[in-house]
Amino acid sequence: MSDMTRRQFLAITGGGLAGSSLALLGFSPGVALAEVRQFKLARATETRNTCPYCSVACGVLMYSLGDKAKNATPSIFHIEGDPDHPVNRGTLCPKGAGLIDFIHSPSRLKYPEYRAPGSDRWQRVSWDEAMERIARLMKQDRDANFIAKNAEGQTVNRWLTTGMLAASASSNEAGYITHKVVRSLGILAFDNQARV
Amino acid sequence: MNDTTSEPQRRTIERYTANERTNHWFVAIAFVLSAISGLALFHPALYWLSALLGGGTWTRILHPFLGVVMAIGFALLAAALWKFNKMEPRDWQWLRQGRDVVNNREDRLPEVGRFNAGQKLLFFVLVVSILGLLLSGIVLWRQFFSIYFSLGVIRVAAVVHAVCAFVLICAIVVHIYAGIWVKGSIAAMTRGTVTPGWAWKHHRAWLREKLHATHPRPRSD
Amino acid sequence: MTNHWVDIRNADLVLIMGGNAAEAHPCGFKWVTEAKAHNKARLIVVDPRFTRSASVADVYAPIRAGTDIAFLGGVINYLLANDRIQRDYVTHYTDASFIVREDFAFHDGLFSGYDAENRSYDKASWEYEIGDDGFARIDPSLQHPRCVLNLMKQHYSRYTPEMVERVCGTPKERFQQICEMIGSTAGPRRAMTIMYALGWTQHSIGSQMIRCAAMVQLLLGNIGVSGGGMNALRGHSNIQGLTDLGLLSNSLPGYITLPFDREQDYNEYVAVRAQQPLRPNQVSYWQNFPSFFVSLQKAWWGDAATAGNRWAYDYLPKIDRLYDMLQVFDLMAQGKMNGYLAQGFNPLAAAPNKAKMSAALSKLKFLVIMDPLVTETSEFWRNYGVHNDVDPSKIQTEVIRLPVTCFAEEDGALVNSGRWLQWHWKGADGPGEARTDIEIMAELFTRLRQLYQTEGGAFPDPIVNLAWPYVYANRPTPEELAKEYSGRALADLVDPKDKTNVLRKRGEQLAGFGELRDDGTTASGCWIFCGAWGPTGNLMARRDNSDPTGIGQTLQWAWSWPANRRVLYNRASCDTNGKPFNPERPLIQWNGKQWIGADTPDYRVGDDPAAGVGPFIMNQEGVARFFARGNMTEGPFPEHYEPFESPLGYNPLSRNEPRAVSNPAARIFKSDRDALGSAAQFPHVATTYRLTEHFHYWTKHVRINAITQPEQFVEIGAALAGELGVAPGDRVRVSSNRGHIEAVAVVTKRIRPLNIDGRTVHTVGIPIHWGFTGLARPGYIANTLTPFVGDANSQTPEFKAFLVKVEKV
Amino acid sequence: MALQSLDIVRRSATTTAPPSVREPHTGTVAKLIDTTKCIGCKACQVACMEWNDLRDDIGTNVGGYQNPHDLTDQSWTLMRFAEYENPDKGNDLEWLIRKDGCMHCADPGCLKACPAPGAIVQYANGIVDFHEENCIGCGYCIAGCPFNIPRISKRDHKAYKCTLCSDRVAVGLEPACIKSCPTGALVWGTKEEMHQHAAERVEDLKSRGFDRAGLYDPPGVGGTHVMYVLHHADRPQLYNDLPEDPHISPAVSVWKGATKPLALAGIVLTALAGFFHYIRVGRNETHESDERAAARETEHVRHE
Repeated sequence: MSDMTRRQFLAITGGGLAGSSLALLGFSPGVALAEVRQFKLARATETRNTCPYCSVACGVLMYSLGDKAKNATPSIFHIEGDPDHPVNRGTLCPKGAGLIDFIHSPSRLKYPEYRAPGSDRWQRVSWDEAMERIARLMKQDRDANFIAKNAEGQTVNRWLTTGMLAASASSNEAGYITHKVVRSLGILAFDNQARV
Repeated sequence: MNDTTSEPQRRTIERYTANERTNHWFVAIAFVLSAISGLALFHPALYWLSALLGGGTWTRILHPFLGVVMAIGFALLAAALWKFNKMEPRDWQWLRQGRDVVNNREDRLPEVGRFNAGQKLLFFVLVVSILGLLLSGIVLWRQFFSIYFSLGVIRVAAVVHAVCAFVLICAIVVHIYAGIWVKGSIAAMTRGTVTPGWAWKHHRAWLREKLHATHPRPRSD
Repeated sequence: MTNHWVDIRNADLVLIMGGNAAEAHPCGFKWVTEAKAHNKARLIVVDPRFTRSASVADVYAPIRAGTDIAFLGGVINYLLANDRIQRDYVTHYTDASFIVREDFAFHDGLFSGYDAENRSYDKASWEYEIGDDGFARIDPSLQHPRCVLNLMKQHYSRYTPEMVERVCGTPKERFQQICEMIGSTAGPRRAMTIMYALGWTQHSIGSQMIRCAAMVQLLLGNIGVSGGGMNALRGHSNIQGLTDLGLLSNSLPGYITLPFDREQDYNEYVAVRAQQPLRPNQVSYWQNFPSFFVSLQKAWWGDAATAGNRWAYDYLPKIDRLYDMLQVFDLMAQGKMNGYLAQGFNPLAAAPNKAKMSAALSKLKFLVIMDPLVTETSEFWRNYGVHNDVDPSKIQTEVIRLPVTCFAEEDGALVNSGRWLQWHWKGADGPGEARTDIEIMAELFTRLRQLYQTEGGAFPDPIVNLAWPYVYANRPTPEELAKEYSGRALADLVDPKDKTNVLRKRGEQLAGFGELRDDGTTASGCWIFCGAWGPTGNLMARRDNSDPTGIGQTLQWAWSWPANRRVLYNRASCDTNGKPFNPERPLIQWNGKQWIGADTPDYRVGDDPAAGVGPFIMNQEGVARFFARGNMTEGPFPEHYEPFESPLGYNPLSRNEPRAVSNPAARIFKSDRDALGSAAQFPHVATTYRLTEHFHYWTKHVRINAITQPEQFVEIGAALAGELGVAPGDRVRVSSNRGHIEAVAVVTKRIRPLNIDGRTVHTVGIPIHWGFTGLARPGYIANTLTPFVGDANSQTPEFKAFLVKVEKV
Repeated sequence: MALQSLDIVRRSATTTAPPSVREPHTGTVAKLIDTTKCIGCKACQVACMEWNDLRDDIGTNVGGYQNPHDLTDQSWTLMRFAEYENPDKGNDLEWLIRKDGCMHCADPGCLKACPAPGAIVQYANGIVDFHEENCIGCGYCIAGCPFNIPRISKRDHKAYKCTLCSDRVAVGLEPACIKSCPTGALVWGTKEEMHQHAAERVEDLKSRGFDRAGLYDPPGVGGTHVMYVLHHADRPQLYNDLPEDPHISPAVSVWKGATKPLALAGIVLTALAGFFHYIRVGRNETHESDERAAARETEHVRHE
């Protein structure tokens, strides 16, 4: 075969045409419909809350998995500002707008843990073990160091060798019960994060 | 010079060695794929060509590799054929008689060596455009290199790439048609041989050189 | 806040000083931009650094950290010298006319009665002259040389613009410009709001800085009016609530103080706190103290609190001194503490002098951590290389760490800066076995009670008798607790005027603290919250945001203490006839029969203004006090003292009195005084602060915030960087006499060198947010550097002004 | 519904008009960024990451507040900070903070440059959106953009940028950044309303001594659906090199404009020229006479 005949030439061009038609029929990528990303909150459960950071106390809306049906375990997947809230009117600062990563932070504690004196590691314990130990340590210390009367014989009923720092982002209810319990024990070394 | 065909009455002359032919077709395939993928990305009307390479993303992935393959292949070919593509005074005469060339009046043209002036011109057009494509293509190669260039350079490179590709494709169209037009040329690049008559008609100086080079006895392959 | 967040939009002038609202409270700061955009307000920012707040200010003035009283004293001097005060307001609503005792004196930085040995004052002379009728003597003409206004004039005459420039480094022209702007709000139709935060509280004279600013506002008539006020931007989401609930060493809920040792007699304890009026016909609302206290004791000890046992008075511990955080950690460092519980608090990072904190924690027998996150405190014993270089084997503290739920995982109420109690709802369960703080405290208590019931022990009475009326003893619900602190009737409450009229049935929730009684028939765990969960239900959960008068008063949204009042002292927004000073933004007014308007009146609703009852009903005087009397530790008038670590080493205002360089009445422990550095070794003034991208030590655990501000840095001015050869991004070492940190240097034009009394002082800015746990890049705890000394009144540590040295690493 | 209209007015690499009978008669949407109210808090950055499920790397500090350091496939918006001493105000310092991100040009260079059909679309409401499932990852959009906004992901090699939260806008919500902005530096509405709002802002700024305050809505790209209020509208480059007069680069216009049809025509014409040469002149064939001549020549040489 030393040269191309007219027939061959036509056959090649014809094949090319066929190929392109084929591509047009099916091989080429379909003309994708321009659809925006699915709106991710469509029927998500909305719960109202307050941002736990500063005391502007912005209203937030938390969106969670499932509709609170018995068999669905809610998991919060998005948080944005509450537009009805008179102070923030839907806005959030960079902390508030990122709350979702606080809830799901890898640093969240999941189990009670115990660190023995001199140890360099935690060991997981049960709530029962943890609470039993704390109560026992506190009672021992209180019974040993409780001051019913001072040097002058005045009734003082205080316990100074154990103290507590209360949270400053926990609810009124948590703070109230904490105060009630702490004072009933006679603790004075009691403070919160009002200052720092 | 020995017979190289099975036909006893037809003696043939070797025009391209097996290595040259392999190299040529290697470049040709790479060119076709590069061109298909490049054209797919160049004009929406040809985007369907991307399907031939497995879709748009594959086209984007493969195109620069194909281009580099083509450039390397072409570099080898160009190196091998460089010495035959130097312009000589008779080539300029040949070019001046373009009208005779296109009208098949070769007898009026100066004798032609291994390559005529048209082929030489093509050669240099290819050298320049492929070099241009290679350099601008590297600038545009987003996955590996674009971050090293400023947006201004990238934008100019895009124009350079498009222009070089256009020139290259047109040149290759001409080249292919020339192969079809000058009967016997395709065989020269497929089987490697031409008839002495073909050589006499189209590359008479080359034939004479070839004959003198084999004097007194034809060399056997 | 005397006012609330939304009300800031009514301001004509905003002064941000001692705070950085744009960065620390961006969503509250929105109301500043609203005031600017829609009320033509101007914004002034005074700060050692050109902050994000300053970036949108009309006027910015630099100031040396810790010299705010010098600045504000200068403003007072300007206002008095140029008569830019609201005269009617000052005359009738403040103690300007009150005559002070003859033996009161001030000389060379010290007030009368100073006891250098005990670093304290005998405050007897800091008092008004009391007439034969038992009331304070006044001179309404303001002519008496010892009337409060004239004493003030005299005191602040020393705070000249030249002195301000020498002490603060604020250019005189800029200071004058600010004075003129502030003075423009003396008119009754213009209001300035002052927004401040830890930039004022975290100084050894922080309380007096705030007081000084409040005095400026009183002179201008800006307290009690819409768009005015002294607005403390509280830090944490419920620090207002926990302070209201009295979680402090010497407090009980509702700003009731614990008895001192000497107050063995219950009646004596009550008499001191049930303050009687100092002027005729005044409300002096603390007279009702017995109702508040008895209702609290009934809420806590129920039937065990009886008139017979003085309402369980002895169940309460008595205090011999403050046991604030600094005091407690000092005792801990001395080995005098055995146990410590940290609930949602990270003292190793948050308290000053990390080395001391670490040593103190190492001396504990046991430490209990309750937190949602891995805090540095919970891992103080663990070696984290240079960032926490300790040997665990040498630390014998037993540590128990309990996982706690976060906000999203519980119901409850938080109190914001504007005193709004807002209810929130749970969205999901906590991770793993996390429990709420309530469940943890309840179970801890029931276990202890069980131990005391079965084993006995030291004084078990307050424990075994503690009222615990919850359906599930280990899991009281937030609703049960909210109803308890709000309060209910323990018996049918009858109208004293008409015995047949039952006001509240036994068991019914009370509508407000006006219904509390001192005979044991009411219980309320926190009198100022009384009514939050009233007879009609949980008012904290209300969500009607309507604003009928259009000035941002949404009285039907949640509930605010006291009595759902949104602007404190709002009676002072009207003249003596009950007409609003500014008719365009009226809060309340007298309609001839009663007080009506857009807010709950801070006044008895039916009191005719003609009767002359003062607008500051909590004060014995019925008016606001310029003269603090004995209520402040270091003096009745704010006076500038240098920070404990001063770049000068002397007080330019009292050059000749070495005892008055720094706060003469502030407590400092000996070892901490020894740990102070001098300007010779540590020439640069440092100040620590928060960045808008982070919240304390929490958000370094939050990936999204770690992305936006990933790595520890310190900010230094371009001039200092030039001297040190530091380029942006270089690492620098910042050291104080207590330790050092290393961080990336951010070199900025926003911090400029100041000319202080002839010498150049450079400021170094140290953001606090990094530590050795979390997702952000590990860093040093900034409080490694800070001094262990606090404000003389509140014991808030002096984080905002101390000395360091910066070096290129 | 026009503001939420997802009718497509332009589609990348598409030569014919999309259905365009429906028009946004009540106006197009726009985001107005008021740099004079902006405190650089990065709430918009966070809200963008949160809503769009993006998390950039936890990087380093290189001596400034800007983090991440640049726009990335995960960071579609970024606060850029500049410290400027204003000579007109006694060298008082100004901290000029600009939220950078896609400008949603009316004449989008990215869309023009894109070779993949439907990878970039422009909606009737003005939003220019990337559809990554159609993106082939060539990066031409980067060359096309006059503001240097799109970024190719190292993970999937597709181009990403601000979508103006087209998924939220589609259901009638404002974009996440707009909603979060604490100070109201970001506002949202029809483009006309945003022009009006900007005019009010400019008036206020002039009353505060910013005589050159103005709106940035560059005509070179046909106007934008993200606009800035600037204190110094005469010098946008003060704000971290905001282009003074942005337009699609001439190189891109040449490359993606006339060149495309002309080049294609050129190629086709070349081929046609060959075809008609073939028809008119025909092939250049070797004849028996040539063979004979060649044979004679061969003989001649052989016997020379």
